[in-house]
Amino acid sequence: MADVLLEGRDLTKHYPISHGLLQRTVGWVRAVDGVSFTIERGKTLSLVGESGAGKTTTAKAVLLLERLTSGSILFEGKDLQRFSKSQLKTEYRPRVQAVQQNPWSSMNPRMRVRDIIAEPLVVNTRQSKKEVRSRVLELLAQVGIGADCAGHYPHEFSGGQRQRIAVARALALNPSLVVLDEPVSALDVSIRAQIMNLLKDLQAQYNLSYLVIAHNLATVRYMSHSVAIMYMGQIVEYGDAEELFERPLHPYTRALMSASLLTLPGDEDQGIKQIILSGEMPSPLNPPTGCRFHTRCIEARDVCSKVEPELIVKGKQRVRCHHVVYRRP
Amino acid sequence: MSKIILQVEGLHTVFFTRQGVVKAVDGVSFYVREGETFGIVGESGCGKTVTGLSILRLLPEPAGRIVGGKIILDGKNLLELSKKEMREYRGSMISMILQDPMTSLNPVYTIGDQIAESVRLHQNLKDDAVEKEVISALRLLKIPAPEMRLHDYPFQMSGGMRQRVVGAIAMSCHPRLLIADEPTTALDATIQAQYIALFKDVQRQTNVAIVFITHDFGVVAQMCHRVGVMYAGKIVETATTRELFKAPRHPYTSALINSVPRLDRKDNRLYSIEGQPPSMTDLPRGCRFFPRCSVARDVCREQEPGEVDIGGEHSVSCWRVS
Amino acid sequence: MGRFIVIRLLQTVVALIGISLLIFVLARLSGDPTMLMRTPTTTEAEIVNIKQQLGLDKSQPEQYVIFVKNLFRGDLGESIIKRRPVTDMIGEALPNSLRLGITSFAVSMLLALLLGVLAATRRDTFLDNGVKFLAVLGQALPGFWVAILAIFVFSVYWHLLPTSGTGGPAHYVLPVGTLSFFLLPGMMRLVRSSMLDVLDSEYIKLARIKGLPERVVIWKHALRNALIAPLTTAGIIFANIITGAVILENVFNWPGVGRLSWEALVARDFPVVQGVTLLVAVLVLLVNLLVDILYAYIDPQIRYQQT
Amino acid sequence: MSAVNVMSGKGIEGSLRRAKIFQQLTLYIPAAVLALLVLAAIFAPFLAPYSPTKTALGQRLIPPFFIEGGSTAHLLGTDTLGRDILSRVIFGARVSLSVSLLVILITSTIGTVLGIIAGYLGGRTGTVLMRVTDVSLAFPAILIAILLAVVLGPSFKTVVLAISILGWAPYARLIRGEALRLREADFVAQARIIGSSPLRIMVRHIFPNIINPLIVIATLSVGLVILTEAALSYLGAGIPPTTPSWGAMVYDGRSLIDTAWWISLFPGMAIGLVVLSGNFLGDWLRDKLDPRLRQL
Repeated sequence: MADVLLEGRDLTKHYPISHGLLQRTVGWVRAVDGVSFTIERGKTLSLVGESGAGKTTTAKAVLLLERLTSGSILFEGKDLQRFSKSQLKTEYRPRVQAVQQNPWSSMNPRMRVRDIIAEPLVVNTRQSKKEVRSRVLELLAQVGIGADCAGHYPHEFSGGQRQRIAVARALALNPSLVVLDEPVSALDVSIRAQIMNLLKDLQAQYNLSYLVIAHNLATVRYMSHSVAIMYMGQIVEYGDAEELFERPLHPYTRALMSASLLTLPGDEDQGIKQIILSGEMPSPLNPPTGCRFHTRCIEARDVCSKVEPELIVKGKQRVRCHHVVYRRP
Repeated sequence: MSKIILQVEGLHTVFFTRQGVVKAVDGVSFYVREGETFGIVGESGCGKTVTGLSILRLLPEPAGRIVGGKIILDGKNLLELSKKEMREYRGSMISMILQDPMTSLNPVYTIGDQIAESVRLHQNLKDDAVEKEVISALRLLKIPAPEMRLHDYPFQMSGGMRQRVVGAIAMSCHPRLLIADEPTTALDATIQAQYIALFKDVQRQTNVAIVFITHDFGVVAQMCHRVGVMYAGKIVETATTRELFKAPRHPYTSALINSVPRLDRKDNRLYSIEGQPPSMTDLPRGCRFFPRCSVARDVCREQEPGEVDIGGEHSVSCWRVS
Repeated sequence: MGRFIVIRLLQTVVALIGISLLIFVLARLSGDPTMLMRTPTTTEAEIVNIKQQLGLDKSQPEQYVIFVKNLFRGDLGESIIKRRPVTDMIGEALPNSLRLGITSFAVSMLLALLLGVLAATRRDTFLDNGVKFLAVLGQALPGFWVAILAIFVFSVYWHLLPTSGTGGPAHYVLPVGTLSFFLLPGMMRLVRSSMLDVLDSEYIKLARIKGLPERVVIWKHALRNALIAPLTTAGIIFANIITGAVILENVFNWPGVGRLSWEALVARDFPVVQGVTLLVAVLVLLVNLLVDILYAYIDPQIRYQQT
Repeated sequence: MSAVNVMSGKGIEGSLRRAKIFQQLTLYIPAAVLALLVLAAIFAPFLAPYSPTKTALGQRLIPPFFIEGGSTAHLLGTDTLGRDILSRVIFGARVSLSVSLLVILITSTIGTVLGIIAGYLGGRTGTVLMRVTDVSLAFPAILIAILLAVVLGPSFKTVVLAISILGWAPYARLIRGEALRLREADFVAQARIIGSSPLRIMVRHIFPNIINPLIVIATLSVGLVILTEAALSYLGAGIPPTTPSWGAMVYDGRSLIDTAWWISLFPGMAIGLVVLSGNFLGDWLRDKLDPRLRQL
């Protein structure tokens, strides 16, 4: 039995759309629509999708930055709705931390590095100044930043170094789960690998769980144990990372994979063909009937525009499609 | 082989800043053939965008200046043209697509107006002929229902559609050369794939030569026929795309290619280049990549390597090769 | 857009009620108006009589209701000194002020556009520095002092223009000139900085890539966008015009609302000051409303909004 | 553009150097002027050669020393009552300085608190606050001042109150904008993830990041306050006579401009010089601290 750290059950977030003089609610944007997942201790789950897929909203819900319309989050088996305000503050918040996408804006430019890393400790614990100080130095060493840099301000560092500092801050409270929101997409190619390797090392060392938000499938393959592909607020395919990359079941997953494969000019002549989706993601205000992907799907049939498919189990994967076929990309 | 349409030779562009003179582009040479896409790939701050703007002579004034080299487009050195002649070249002979579709269209004019403006300027046409040209430009970029979209404002369109409009503006006067500066970076993965396929198609139809500026090796692989890899203001390696991926000769190129996570194989550990790119105001004395190079020798510290042609349209600037 | 305007209208009405209440409270604070009318020979009975006439014997809320009712009838009370309805006095003075204010606004706005755009497009040149210097002077020198010096130079020393008062076009030159000099810097700096922001944008780069001549890039593509930002500060410009007018009408003996309020100030004639303040308050709110609507019209993003 | 011109960059280096020198001058000169003003205000009784209120009818309308008939006993001449202009200008600094210091202290505090609340907490309170701010911004302070002078009588307190009553609005508007921008900043989200309370976020994360614009706008408003105070004094709605103030001095000399121009000229120049310095210093600070604020 897997050791589940955090579970999302049927998470839903609907934003009201209001119209007219009296601001009556005339519709809902379904940003997240019935998303369920589990994150195991020491493992990485990646949410992958394009902008508007709902992955960021899901992560924000886990970080308590966004209030859910319905659904529940279970942390170590306990429903967060049962937590009192102070329990959330002392038992949940410190154990779920985050590293954000943009290292240029995720740090208060007016604070020194040592204060940035110390802040979680100051806010949440009653450690003495000396204890905090030594913990900060320890964390800096962990992420490979020299102790002599503790007194510097963020602008004195490069993007890669800043991201290391952000990781140190996220680790300050010894969290169980770290939400990584596109942790390397703002960095230069030659720096990305450094940070990804660091994150992997830290996971092994501390048995950390990661929830990774990403739009790049290739990044995710290296990082994750399981993967959920999202489209228009729903998970369309979910499963073990290796299985999923070897045997993508959903046409959308295959299209995404095709988009991030290295295909060289002339490959077409050798029968390697890219899948190019037509059209764009429809407006979330009035999602298509039936399968939400049918408007762009090359394999769509009549049933797809009428009946909304359920997330069904196929082998070790779960997939939301009426006609699952096994096929390598 | 097709005719060479653009030849850049020893281009030097500098910026005068309060911190001192920055040699943003420091002796860059390359050529592009008709119907060919030449990629310039590199990390942020390596001078790839400045190279693109230099070709159009649209550097930010007065800080940026071209201080040396030749930019020969179809037999004419662009650096010798008068301001007025250069302006007539822009939009008609050379065009450019910018990175961010959300900000590169004027918010207060309809997209029809914005394309028509260009058509009217460079082609002597009557109003209904202008509209025809506008619609055919929108068609070329496969914008659905072009007659209707004509009257839309940019904010009424999605990012992908806006970038198509930018492409339509660029192609509206049938340019010989198109400079595309990270045109897909701001787009989602599936939209990016659409856009690249679209542009390959546009190129087949129009035989336009493209200089494609990007930081993304995946995009390079899909789009470009030949590639120049830029590092700290210099092109360190030029080759056909196949050759570059198969047999990179510069340590920076191979390190970059290796450090890109791959979808088609499982890596347990990513190859990483240690350190940071050098500051452009404080460049190392010898080879610019020397401080981060894993195979550097003594000579690399002291002297800059020259460009060596190793045959088959492949040239490298590295002491290991010469 | 309709909804947007309705909301703004409602807000304007609420603001009007707030301001009328504020002025009403201030009016009570200003002390007993009968004290000012008292002469050594006034009897207590006469005072009571006056109080009844002015409605001062009623309760405060009742007085406020009467106050508002009178306002709606255009009755702003009577000047304590001149013994004339305040409405009449403002009615005589307002056209003069409008003539001065509108002319100066037009002159300074035109100059601000021209100089602001030129300065932004020829950044760090002689012209830009000259414009900046002019702006700095206009902002730093007190208007009344500049006006006095101008009278000295052009009227007393060179005898070119009349020193003060109204009359032919010559009478306009100095007041309009000094008021424009006072208004110009703020507007010009706004146009310049907003223009610089727009010139930095990607769509201006794209316009140049198209090969458009600079003239078209600047006056067609940049200016229209650059005007949206200064529009939000139209309220401040309006306040500046009033401030300038109050001071300069006084220096030039211009029989406008500003001059009127100054005379009332010296004589401590509360009803007149109150009337002028109320009038300006209404104007301020109307200007704000107008700007909002104009803004919605210029920016297609708001014009086309469904909600 | 010829090819030769393309090659050379000399002109730019020169103009960069000139810009640097100019920038330094616009720091040192205004800073010196403002320092002098502060010193003059503090040490006025020791610096001024005469009492600013002492009348000497035998010494009426003496011109400044560099004009025929002037004397070095009264460097800047005397007014209609024989009072020494230089002494009055020195003492006038006290009024300008104390009014502007007090006003800036009051308005910046109110404006900052309201701005941060409206910007960070937002909601209905924020909307209402901002509509009030908009109207306040568009209301001419001079009319409120006149109204108050009539109601309360002209006094030091009235002047400070009259300028402050609307003076907080520009601060509130700017600070709200900054707070709105910062509210969306990733580091504020991060502070929430860490578990910081809204108060801590406003104090530790929002406030330190608006200090720069605050300093810039406060410096720039020194000039504005001094100008408003002078205008009020000129109109007779300022600090009542016998206390020398620059605006009132200009008013005194107004009708004698053709014969005794020095009575108006020198206090007017004093105002101009001080306001100019304040503006230059503010501009310099803005370039240094927050170049985004070009609009101010």
